[in-house]
Amino acid sequence: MGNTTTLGNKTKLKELLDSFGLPRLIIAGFLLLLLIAAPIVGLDFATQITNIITRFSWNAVMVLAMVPMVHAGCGLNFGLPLGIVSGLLGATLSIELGFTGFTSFLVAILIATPFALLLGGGYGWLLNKIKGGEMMIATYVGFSSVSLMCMMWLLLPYKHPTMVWGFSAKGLRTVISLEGFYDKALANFLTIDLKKFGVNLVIPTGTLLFFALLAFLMWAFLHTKTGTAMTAVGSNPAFARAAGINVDKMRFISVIMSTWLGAVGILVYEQGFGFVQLYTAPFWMAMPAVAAILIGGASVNKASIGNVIIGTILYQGIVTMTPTVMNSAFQMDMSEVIRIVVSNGMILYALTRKTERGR
Amino acid sequence: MKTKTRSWIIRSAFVLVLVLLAVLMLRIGRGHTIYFDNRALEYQGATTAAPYKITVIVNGEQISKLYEKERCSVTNIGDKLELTVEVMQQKGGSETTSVYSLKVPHDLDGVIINLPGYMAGLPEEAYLEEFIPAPSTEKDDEAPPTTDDIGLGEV
Amino acid sequence: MKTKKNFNLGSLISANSVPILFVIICAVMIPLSGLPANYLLNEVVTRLGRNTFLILSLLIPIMAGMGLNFGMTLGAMAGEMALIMVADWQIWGIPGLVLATILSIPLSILLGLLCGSILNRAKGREMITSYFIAFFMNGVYQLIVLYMMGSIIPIMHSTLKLPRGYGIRNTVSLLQMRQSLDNALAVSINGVKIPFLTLIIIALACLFIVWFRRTKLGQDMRAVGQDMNVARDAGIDVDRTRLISIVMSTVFASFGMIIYLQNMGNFPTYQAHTNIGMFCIAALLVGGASVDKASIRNVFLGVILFHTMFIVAPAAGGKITGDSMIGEYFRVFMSYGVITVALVMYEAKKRKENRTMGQQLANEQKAEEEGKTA
Amino acid sequence: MEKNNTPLLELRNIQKDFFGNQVLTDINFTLEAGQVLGLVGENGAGKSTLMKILFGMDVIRETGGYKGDVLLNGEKMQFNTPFDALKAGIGMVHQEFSLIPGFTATENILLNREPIKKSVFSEVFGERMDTLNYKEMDRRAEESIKKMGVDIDSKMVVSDMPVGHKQFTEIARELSKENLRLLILDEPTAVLTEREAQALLDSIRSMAAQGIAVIFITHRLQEILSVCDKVIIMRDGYVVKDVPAKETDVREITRAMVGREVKEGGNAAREVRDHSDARTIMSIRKLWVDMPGEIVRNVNLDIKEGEILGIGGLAGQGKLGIPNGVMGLYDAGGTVEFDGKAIDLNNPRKCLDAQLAFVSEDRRSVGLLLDESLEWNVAFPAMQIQNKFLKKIGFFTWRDEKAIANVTNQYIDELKIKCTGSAQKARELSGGNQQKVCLAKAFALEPRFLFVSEPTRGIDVGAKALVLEALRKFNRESGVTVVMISSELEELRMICDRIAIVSGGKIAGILPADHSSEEFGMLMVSQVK
Repeated sequence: MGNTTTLGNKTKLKELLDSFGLPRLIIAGFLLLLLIAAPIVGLDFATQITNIITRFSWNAVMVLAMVPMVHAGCGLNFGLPLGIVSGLLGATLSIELGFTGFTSFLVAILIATPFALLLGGGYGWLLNKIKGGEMMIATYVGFSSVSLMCMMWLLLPYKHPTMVWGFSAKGLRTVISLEGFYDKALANFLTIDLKKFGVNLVIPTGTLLFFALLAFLMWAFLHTKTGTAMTAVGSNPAFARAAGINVDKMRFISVIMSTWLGAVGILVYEQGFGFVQLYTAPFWMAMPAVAAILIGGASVNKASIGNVIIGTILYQGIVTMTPTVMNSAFQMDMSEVIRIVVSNGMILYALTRKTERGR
Repeated sequence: MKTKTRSWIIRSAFVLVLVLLAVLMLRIGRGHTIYFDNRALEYQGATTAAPYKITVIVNGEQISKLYEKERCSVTNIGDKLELTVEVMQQKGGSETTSVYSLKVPHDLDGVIINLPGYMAGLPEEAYLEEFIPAPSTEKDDEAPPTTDDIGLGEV
Repeated sequence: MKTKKNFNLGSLISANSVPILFVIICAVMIPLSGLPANYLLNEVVTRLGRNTFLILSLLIPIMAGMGLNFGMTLGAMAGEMALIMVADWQIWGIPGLVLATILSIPLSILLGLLCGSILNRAKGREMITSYFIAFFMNGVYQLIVLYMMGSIIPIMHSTLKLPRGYGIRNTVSLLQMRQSLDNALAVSINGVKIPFLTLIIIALACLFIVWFRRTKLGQDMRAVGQDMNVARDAGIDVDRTRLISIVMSTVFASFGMIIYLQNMGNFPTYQAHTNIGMFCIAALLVGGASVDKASIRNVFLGVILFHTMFIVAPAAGGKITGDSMIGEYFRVFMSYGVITVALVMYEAKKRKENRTMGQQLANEQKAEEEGKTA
Repeated sequence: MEKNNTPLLELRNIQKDFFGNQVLTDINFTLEAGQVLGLVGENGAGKSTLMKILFGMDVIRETGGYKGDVLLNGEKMQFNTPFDALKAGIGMVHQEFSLIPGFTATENILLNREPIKKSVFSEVFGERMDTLNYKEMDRRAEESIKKMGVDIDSKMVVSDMPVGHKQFTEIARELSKENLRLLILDEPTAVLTEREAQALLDSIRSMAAQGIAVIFITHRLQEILSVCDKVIIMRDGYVVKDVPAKETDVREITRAMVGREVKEGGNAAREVRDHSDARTIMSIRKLWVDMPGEIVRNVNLDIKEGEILGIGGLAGQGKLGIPNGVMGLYDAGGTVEFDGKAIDLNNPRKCLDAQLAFVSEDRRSVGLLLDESLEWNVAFPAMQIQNKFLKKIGFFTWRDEKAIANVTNQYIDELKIKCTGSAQKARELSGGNQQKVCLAKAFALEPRFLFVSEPTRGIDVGAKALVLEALRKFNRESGVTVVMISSELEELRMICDRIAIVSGGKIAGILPADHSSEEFGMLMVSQVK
């Protein structure tokens, strides 16, 4: 666990088992079952692994964006769409300004940053006003911002021909292809492709490295003085206050960090996916991220980098494996139902778990 | 204790009433599509000829005027319906009006009634035939649902 | 003493800021949209009949202090499942609706019990929890309707089933039930169709709620809603009371959904319920309700204002920007926005109350202290 | 029903312990119908435990029940829940209001006992679907208000009421229970104005005249004398005195309350040092603190460098408000000077920067990070305030895990904290060891001035001695000024040089620790609010 210090090996193991919990065990078992079943029903194992790794690399940063706010006790960041909106602004403006290739990715991050700071700042200020009711309000702040941006995408004076509707030459398209811009900008860096050797394994090393960099920075931050203070605020705000910490400031910082990571997260997702999805697409992007970190073993006020990695692998593993395996096995695709039940069931489990610091 | 049994009885009675109401609705609410044919019917060797024109009136509402070999349909809630027919045997002939109380088998969704056979008082097996819709050849493009934009849309 | 002082215009406006805002929005957009008054009136009346019952189902959990019941979606699902069965059995018209209503009762009670008992484990987080219960149950609903109906639950008519032989099609037609309730006893005044029977049913539901407030259970719910601990100390079974309030809400919602769908005449099997809770809650809030207080007045005012906005927004948006999509996004934004604002105001109020209490005490002491030192 | 010569209530040999900690020993007394009994004693004397037994509170059953018999009208009673007690005719008005804020007085008085009218629906859906009989409710509420003898508006909503009316609403609720025979009032006058208190005393009299027995718990001794028939004084779980009110006075009661037979030589053996020549290190002027339940009003206090000052007083009188206010945890006003410099109030950081430290009385919610390791708990404030236990590698300033572990282990040894290691979570420790961690946290700050609030609350005897010894050692060896707040006077007398007694939110007096308990006792009850 990244947030606690050198635990004895024994307690660490016990703690890991304790915190693992039954639902997680079931989900991990289910994924294992799918992995075992895959070759049996005639699927290529390596392809499946490639799929999981690819999906992991797309989503991991957005899951990482949950960490700061959970640490500071702001709960699960259902307001992730706010960060995503910042990222989308960065993406579209970068293209509008005529950047291409890898540069367009960097510029997108650069442009998204001030938006993330601004929106995250306002969001953080708001969340400090309504302590205790964060999650519900975060959800609706996210929704409101996305629906507001729906209007903006139509109204803002974008001109770039690849982005606007062809016939009216105004208003952005719902889906914008990133070909020629930053499609696979990270994924193509140092890609390991074993197809030559007859194994269908492709690893997007660049994306994974990028995530590793961000995860390391997050881990490092949590080990600094400020990071320690943030964790303490999440663990017990009254204690932190008595120890002279400005609780509101810590929460504020955490919200900005989460929002910025959300913005970067969507850009990483897009470079892997190859398309920018606008309008209503960001509505439901928070849910998979929230579900993933909870599956990884986080609770409403505790989360670590380990939770992010394990959770994203488990969640994306199930999401990518179930349709293919089930289709090959039973000619019946129940993956949608499984996805809904697993992710929302996980969130419900986290919400109904008795926390010591219940309101 | 006494009040407990009492309330238990009342509650079961209430549930029973609901169940009975449901059963009643199952009886009276059964919908049928009824097709009326005006064509000659052969039954046990005898042929009942079709008249020139039949005016079909169901529950006081005129449905159609059937010339020979024509068919019309009507939907009806419930198994019984009041059928009024005005029959014109020959072109330009006089009309005779008769009223029947038609009963449709409860289990059938759609039935075809051969009117000449029915009017001739033949047994049910003669004039009544289940309507089996042709296996849908149309593709799976359904009519889009009517919406009021509320509760629909993005998932 | 406090209430008397607050009785001035300023506080009246601030207390009703949301409805006033919507009145202004409507007042601006109606002329802009250029829609004929008759059409508008007809639409509003139709929607009044269609939606009011659903929104009424939200009142009881608010009374019991459980906030906005996003779990009303569960009731909507129960109503839909009942309607699917009835449509398959070919029970038409009002008898079909009555049968669906009866069928939906056990279903919605079951779902309500589930929802209520989960919410009892998440006290203080009811809203977000009920929100996710709705999502979770959507998965279960899909499991039943998309996989079990036609395979385990018998479905006779192939018109309802997907071509693969099981699962319900994306649209369920209620052609033979369409507006059978609305058309019974309907009166047309100046081309505005008034669905009299539906309105009578709504009025009965309102009467029930008014009466219910005066029952022992209603009193207990109000007590539980205001202070769970005091209610528990007084011997009220808090968890059971809360459970009943959710069950009642779910049953009400299933009735409401049946009324809603008979008006529509068909429904998208897998989407009809997904946002219904959200829009009902938005409408209630537009009517001036808050998370802890809502009345029948709020319901009607909310339905009228919210739906007026909904009807005129695309046309008005089209007139202003030349793109009717703007109006459509605008009304979605307003729906989410009004919920956000209501939630923020509720939480902020809760915190402010605590603060002012402290401030008042401090001032009292200060005054006393000054009096003594002087 | 009532037999002659059997008292309404009789307690026989009541004993109760909480996990081996004896809190009530051999309680015996009787109470006749129509009598008013005054029950006094310091906090922790066992009054509230006794009342909990009488009222059948869950906590008694959950902690293993009690020994001895409670007899009501000569019949042995066993209450498993408060509702059993209510059924038997015992009513209790607790210190905290138990009222629904949005309900009227009438609705509160009859809460969950509303008269009902049958309705058709109740036949099917159960009797909770009966409607309320508002007329009958009004009648009954008025009746019980009349019984009480104090006029309150039965239509007024509780949240609009002044505090006194809330109290009367609670009493009216008990009176509206028809079979009420015994009413327990737990410090009912604490929140009332003088006039309201007088009205309450009158109504107690009139209730008694109607044959209701009343147990009246208060710290205002004058009230006891004016209204009670007999007085029972408890101390350390014993009934030390049981006399008719006419035959005693305030002084005697006070002595019985706090007085202890000097049997152990412990007190005399220790040195009480005089610091009157030392310079004043902290001077508090006109301090008010808005700490709910512990309000402080206009406190002036000078603390000498190097001394151990005790602050004592009864619960709810404001002694806890003083450190919490000075350290900025609750809204406060006035001026506090430390070492000649003024300190900002309402800003914990400023106090910590000035090398003040505070061990909170609320260990679990303020004192500790329950879900974190001991290392974090010990090192956190020192790291945040004084930049200790940090090291710079590259661009980052990291936590110095090694230094943190070292300092934690040092305190684990020094304070004999029982744990599996410095990485154990604070939640898993016992109360006494948690308290030691709180002390270690304060010591790690190396403060010049230390507030310790209720350091021995809820910990066992062995740990108590260790904690007190650690504090004394800290003071004597490092010369740090210590202000210790405690409800236990004896504890303060054991360790402190001077003791200030807080009463009614103010300092009632400051005496050297070797003065007699009785003198402190008089101060405690002097200005009780």
